[in-house]
Amino acid sequence: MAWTREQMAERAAKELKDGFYVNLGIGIPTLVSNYIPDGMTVQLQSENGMLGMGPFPYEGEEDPDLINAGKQTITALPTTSYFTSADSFGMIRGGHINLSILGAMQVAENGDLANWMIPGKMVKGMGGAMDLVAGVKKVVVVMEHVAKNKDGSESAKLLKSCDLPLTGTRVVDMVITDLGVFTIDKEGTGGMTLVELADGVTEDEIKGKTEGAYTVALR
Amino acid sequence: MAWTREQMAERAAKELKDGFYVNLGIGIPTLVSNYIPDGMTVQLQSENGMLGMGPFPYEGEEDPDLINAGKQTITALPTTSYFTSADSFGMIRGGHINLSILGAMQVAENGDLANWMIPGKMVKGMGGAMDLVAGVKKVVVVMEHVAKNKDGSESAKLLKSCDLPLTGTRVVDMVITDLGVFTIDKEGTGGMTLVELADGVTEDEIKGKTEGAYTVALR
Amino acid sequence: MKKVYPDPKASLEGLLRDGMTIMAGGFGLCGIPDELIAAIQASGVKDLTVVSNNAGIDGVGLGKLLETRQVKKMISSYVGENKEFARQFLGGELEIEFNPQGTLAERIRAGGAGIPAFYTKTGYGTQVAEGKETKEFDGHHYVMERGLFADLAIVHAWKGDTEGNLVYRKTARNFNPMMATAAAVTVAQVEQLVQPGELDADHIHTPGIFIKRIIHVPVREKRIEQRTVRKRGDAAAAAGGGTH
Amino acid sequence: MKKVYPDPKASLEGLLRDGMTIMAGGFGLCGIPDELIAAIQASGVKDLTVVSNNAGIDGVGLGKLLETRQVKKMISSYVGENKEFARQFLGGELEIEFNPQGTLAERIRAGGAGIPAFYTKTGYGTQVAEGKETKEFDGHHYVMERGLFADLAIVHAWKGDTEGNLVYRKTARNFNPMMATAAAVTVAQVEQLVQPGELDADHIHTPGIFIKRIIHVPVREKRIEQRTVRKRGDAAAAAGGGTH
Repeated sequence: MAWTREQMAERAAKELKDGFYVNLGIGIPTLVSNYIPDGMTVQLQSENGMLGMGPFPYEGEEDPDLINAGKQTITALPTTSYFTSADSFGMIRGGHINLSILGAMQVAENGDLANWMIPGKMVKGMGGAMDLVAGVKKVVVVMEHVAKNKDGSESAKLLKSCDLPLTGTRVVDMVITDLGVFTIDKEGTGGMTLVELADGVTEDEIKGKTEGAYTVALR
Repeated sequence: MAWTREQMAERAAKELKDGFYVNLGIGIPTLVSNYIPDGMTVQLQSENGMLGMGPFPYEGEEDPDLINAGKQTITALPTTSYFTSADSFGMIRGGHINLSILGAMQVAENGDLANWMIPGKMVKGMGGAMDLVAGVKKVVVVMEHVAKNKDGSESAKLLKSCDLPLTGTRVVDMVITDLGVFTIDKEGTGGMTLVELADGVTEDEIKGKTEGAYTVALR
Repeated sequence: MKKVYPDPKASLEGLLRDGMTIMAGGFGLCGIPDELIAAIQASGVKDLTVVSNNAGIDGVGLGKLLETRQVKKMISSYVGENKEFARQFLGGELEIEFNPQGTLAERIRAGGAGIPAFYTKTGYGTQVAEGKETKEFDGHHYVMERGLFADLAIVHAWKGDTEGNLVYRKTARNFNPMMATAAAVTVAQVEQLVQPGELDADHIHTPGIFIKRIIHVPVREKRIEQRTVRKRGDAAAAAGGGTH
Repeated sequence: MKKVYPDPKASLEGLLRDGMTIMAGGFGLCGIPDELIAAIQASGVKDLTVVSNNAGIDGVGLGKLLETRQVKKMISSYVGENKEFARQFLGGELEIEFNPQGTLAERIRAGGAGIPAFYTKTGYGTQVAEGKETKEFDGHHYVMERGLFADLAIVHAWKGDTEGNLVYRKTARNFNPMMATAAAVTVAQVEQLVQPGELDADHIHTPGIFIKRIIHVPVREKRIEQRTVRKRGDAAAAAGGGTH
């Protein structure tokens, strides 16, 4: 038993607040927009130069001039505004975005994040990830608790320190995995704390699959 | 005999070229726009956020939202664009303006310029002058050759070195006074050169009224 | 999240405190948030540091806050048009930090864009560079200038929607868009308040994310500082210049 | 001063030379100056350093220049969509300098605005900061990044007038406006070429001063990289995100 991708997205959506401006990464984070509570206003930012992202277009209504940062066709809303990439990252780096939800390969107990390259593999680039984690007020990582290796073994992703090249140092505030939720005191000395267990998951299971140190304060 | 204000402006206008983007300071420089040759296209920039300045409005057609950097009511042209002060000075500092024509209190033989404050007097501020002289490709000063003091005496304004606080160091390319025209090799070691005499002005008269060193190469 | 407030006083509720730093948009009297300035005056808040290109004229714009001595320090590029300003400054009652206009604009943009410092040629070798770090790049000398960030920014726009998206008009844009990005809270006054969707998304100057509160101000006569005109039939008429 | 040229080839006449640096606007295939890229390909100019957020896809956009091996080095933030790119890169035929997307955008803006360097938090403590100066401001650590300036910039806009004033459409704006400011010469291709006065002066994104040459490109089918749609009647449909 553990959370599904949809349940992880639903859990991440609980970090949204009314009036928030939010940037969602590719994959599970994208699904978070399906769980915005009714009556709550959240504007989604797309770092290629748009605030107020709407849903995917109906078939036949795709506009090549209207894409998101994943290069997918999307739509606008009445609240939408467009701007340059420089202004978009000014918004991001300047701390104006309330929340960034993104995926990760590794997270360290101090909030270090690795999610852009694996040495020896073809490197595609960091895109906007380094700016987002450096600039956005609150950074939430949504990822599988462990990595499945080709030989069937598992590797911890919540580590003492990342061994992959970093995307940012001391940048992650919260990690939501299929097994539970951790907070990280990224600017202080409080370290990592396990605060929630997914349905049917035990503290022991998490203990066995987590390399980084953490305290437990379930709420 | 010497040049009038209008003749100084007319002389300064000879520095214009077709397609130039130009910033004009207050006073005599403003008059330069009256001498743009027919058939030559010159766009005037106003550093408060406008490119393509038109003439003053007809009486009764003044628009409080449309002023120049001297805070005077002006008009727009079909080519006009508006932008922020940051973008305006990006344009200036980035070297995109071809020519700046402005007044001065003192100019030194190496191109140093003083035109923003007199110690002991009320200081109003430098406005955009420091950015203009630092950023614009070619800087032309238009000024009286000497300053008239209250006691009737005269003080040189073309000096070995400025004693007033500087607006910029090694920034002036050309000085047009009522007595003649000087060029300054601001980035090299060529110093200041007298290249033109105003109507009826002699080299001797200029020699007596100029403190800075210069060579003579009339053309 | 309701961003629309009924009037200037309500829109500043809870935001003002003595000693704070306020950015105020406008160039001369063009595009100044005059109604919000009046509300700040009425609040009595004092010891303010005010970032604004100019200081208004006597009794108009920031001149209002000078009259009541609510300003401790100005960060400006040009303050020539204000007798009360001159009196307080010469009397040592008012502190002023002069910034070159482009440096001021860029410092504000940097503050809003998460850039703590940048280098500029402007002011190198002058009083402006005194006490600042300098650095050589490719054989040229530059001064390091810091980003500016305020507790509160007040801006004036032509149109705004209830989401806070703003559009400015002509040269009334000036410092307003950068200031909107460079404060913990930005309050906007707009001449026309419209519904989302009424502004063209390609032509919004300030995205709503930067605006926390917005008020509609009634249309009133805007002040002109230097009324310059030409007579009908004038062939040539100089376009004015200036460096203020 | 005539800025309008009859076609892409004519608009690049005299501007191309081996080893030069070219900035190319666009994000993915959105807002790319594809006709100008095709003309650069046809010119045969080689050993190019190309600054562009992405590298196109095989045979489209900058993919064209990769096919013909005219590119020596890319400065980009993400290059994931191009097999030929991967082949040349893994074979050591192509050099790549990865910049975080926001750092890339800001470096270009800085280059155009006369700012030789600035500080950003982005990338501090990562590979991106290696070999770069760092500095502490108010207890936080920042990396110094340099402005970028190219020999030539090519941009795509929706509308342009004969003075060179440009207006972009939706997310096709992206890197185009900054690049237009950050090169010795900028050439723009526009979908609609209009006369001065037809564009609203308050809503011009790129003032004509930045554009030296302009061409009208015929309307053609624009390519879509990731066609994502919802079926009519779908209640909830995720808005896509991403960090490329």
